[in-house]
Amino acid sequence: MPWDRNDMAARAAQELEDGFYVNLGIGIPTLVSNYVPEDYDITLQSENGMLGMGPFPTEEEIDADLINAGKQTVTELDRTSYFSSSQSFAMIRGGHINLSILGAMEVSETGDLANWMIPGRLVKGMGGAMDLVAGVQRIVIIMDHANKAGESKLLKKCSLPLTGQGVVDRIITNLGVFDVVEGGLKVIELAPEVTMEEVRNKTEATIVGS
Amino acid sequence: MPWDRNDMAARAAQELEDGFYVNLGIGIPTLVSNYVPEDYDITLQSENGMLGMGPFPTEEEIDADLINAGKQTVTELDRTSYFSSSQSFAMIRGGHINLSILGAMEVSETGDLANWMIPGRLVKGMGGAMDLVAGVQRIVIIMDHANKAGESKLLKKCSLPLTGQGVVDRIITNLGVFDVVEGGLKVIELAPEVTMEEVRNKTEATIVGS
Amino acid sequence: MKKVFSSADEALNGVLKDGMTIAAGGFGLCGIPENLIAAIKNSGVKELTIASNNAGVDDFGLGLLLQDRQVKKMISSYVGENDLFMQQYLAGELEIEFNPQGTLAERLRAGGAGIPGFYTATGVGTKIAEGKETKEFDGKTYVLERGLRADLAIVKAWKGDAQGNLTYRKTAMNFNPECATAGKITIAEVEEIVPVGSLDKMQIHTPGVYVQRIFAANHEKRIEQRTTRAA
Amino acid sequence: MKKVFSSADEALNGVLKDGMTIAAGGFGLCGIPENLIAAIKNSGVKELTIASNNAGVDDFGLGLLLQDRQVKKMISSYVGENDLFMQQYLAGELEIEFNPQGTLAERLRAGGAGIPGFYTATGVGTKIAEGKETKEFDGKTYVLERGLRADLAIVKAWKGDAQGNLTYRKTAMNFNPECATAGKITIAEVEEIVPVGSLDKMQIHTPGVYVQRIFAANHEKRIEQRTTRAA
Repeated sequence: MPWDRNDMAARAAQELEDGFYVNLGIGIPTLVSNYVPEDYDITLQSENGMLGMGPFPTEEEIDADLINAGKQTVTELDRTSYFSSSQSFAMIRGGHINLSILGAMEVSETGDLANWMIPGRLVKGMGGAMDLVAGVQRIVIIMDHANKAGESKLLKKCSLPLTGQGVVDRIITNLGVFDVVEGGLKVIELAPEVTMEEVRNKTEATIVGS
Repeated sequence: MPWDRNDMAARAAQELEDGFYVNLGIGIPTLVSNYVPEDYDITLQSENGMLGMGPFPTEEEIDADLINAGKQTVTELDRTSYFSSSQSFAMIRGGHINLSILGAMEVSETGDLANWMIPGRLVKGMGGAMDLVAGVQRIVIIMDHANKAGESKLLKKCSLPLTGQGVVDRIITNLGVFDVVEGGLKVIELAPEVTMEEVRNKTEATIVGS
Repeated sequence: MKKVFSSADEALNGVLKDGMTIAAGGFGLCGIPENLIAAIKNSGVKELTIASNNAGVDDFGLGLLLQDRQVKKMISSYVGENDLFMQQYLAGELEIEFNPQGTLAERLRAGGAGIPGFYTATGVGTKIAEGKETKEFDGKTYVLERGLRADLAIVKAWKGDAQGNLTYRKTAMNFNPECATAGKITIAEVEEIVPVGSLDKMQIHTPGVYVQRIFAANHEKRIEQRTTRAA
Repeated sequence: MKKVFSSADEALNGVLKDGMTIAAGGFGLCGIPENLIAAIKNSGVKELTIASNNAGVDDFGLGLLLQDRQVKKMISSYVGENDLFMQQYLAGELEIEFNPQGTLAERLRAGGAGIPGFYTATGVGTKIAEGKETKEFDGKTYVLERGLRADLAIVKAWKGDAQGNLTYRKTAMNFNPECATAGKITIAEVEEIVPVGSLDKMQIHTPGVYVQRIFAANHEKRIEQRTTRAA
């Protein structure tokens, strides 16, 4: 039984270590914050200039001057600090953030990532994604294994314009967990009842190892 | 009658314009602050991280956390802001400071400046001088016209290692005021009783124009 | 040297020119110089190049400048909230230069800091690096990005004083300090002008040297994504 | 992830290694991590490369590390207040790499910000640019300077909290924020550790992500040039 969105987010939460500074992308990655182990001290960075992002506000707490990188209203915590955009990306580019969990359209077996642009369609821009994948210590991707047409999103080579080259460390899909290693993708874990055969059938990228 | 230190500082104060942000070097340039016209709003920058430097403190006001770039205790003003070293030099390098008045060992007729190093002697370092001369909008030098051996410090070419190349706009010496122009130095003003002939005799650099 | 003006219109007097480059602070609709943007719209100035992380929404923020086609080119990292933008872009009426968000922030900071170019790993091997110089440092490839200055910077701060000192509030800071340093002329709109000396001297995020004109105004502070949890 | 330690010795435990590079905050004797320097002296670690604007005085600050010849190389902008330094330098026992002050500050900032190189006009046409690449931008020549990272950064702040958030006081800030970002490990000494949440969130000059260890200690705060005016 493949994982659903919440299963994938819960699995991604296992990537956290106590004391980590983490940047979560929009979409499923946001759900990861629901699965942080209670005894872990995790600090969320928001690239618009905030370290120590709190939960969404109550109606009374809403503050127009306090939003996250997805432009959603959020709250602050005791530990929170604020800073400007260049300082925020100095933190990201300089490798001070331990982990970023992001969504993707395509990932290649060499760790290339495409998640910002589909030629011929409306182009919205890459926001902070290119800086995150280039700078953060470890990049974990959460995405469905296949697109809506049923085609593998884990490819030998990305067909879409790249967000970063050789930047992905680990991919969590509805079928399992995959690491980018020498020669291709290595299966780290399978979702319940998912078989290696199923993975091989549904994956264009080279699966290496066992 | 050539100018003395205070005359030179007073003359240099004429370089100020209302609203200017100014960085003053150590030595005679420091005296310039005694001659700021009363109706002028001048803000002094200290490159160790302070905009809006006040006078020396009284004995009671001394604060070890509040010094200027010469490591002297100073005071703050209502307008004062503090910032880090990279921010201070962003301000300097980015051309946001209107004027810097500095001392010199030698100046060439093309505006080269040497004021940080005498080979074979103790080398103390350039501090912020290279950044100031490269970044500040206008560089005015105050120095004696001749060294202790009686030799001109306004040269065709500097003999000492440079602080900056083609960076000096104006030189104020005990004999007069000189601008770096096409072809050499132009006399802007002479100290009382100083003649053009005396200046020509005592200057190695090319004197152009009248 | 009077820096305090009474309104956006007054502060912009004599500054605007067709074809100029403007750096505008703000992230989404948070911390945007909304009064200056409205005044620029009313001025009718045209052919603008605007460096701003986003392009506002159709009827607020920089989106207002698109209504009368005052913008020639945007330098932005994300413009997804603006339908009008997309229409004009797809019709070839509007040029867009996408910059990764961190690269845009650093370009503005570098421009203001007298750094004409810097190297970053961001975008290496992507379309963003096409046509740009690359260089290896310690075996890794980086792309050369240029410092960015603007003829005019428009920023929004929380409080400011007559010396031009500014302090920001929470994530409304964002690109404002960088834009303030990158402007040949910088105009700041604030919620309140306070007496010189009343701002905490360790919390002046933009020292007055960067600000040529300042005025106080009301701010709508529209919220783009109002998200809440149960009380 | 406990960041709070009880002393300089405890905070340095397991960190020091012969031959390592240390970035040290401070300007002259103002805002120097004096307790960490004393503990490094007592540790006996050798062959250090130290990036610091100045080298202290003979009997205080980084000068202490010269007494037992623990320093192999200084990266500084000005070392004029230190006779011992001069003796060792002239005897060929100590290497010095002079960096213009602004270049040193920017190198540390760039190192911490993931920027391996940047261009500056500072030093072009001088000895400082010898052997370095230059490049023209818009008809003007600039020299390529490298980002600088350190194995260890030692900084001094005014107040800090258990999350590693730091705030500085007046000109004792100086190079400390830049050094904090440039250290692979950063240790901060503060005058007071305050409860998390009590620092003004808009005035945290160094966010906790940059600080791995922190301790509170007394500070002598020696004054180099005591200059006063009549009361």
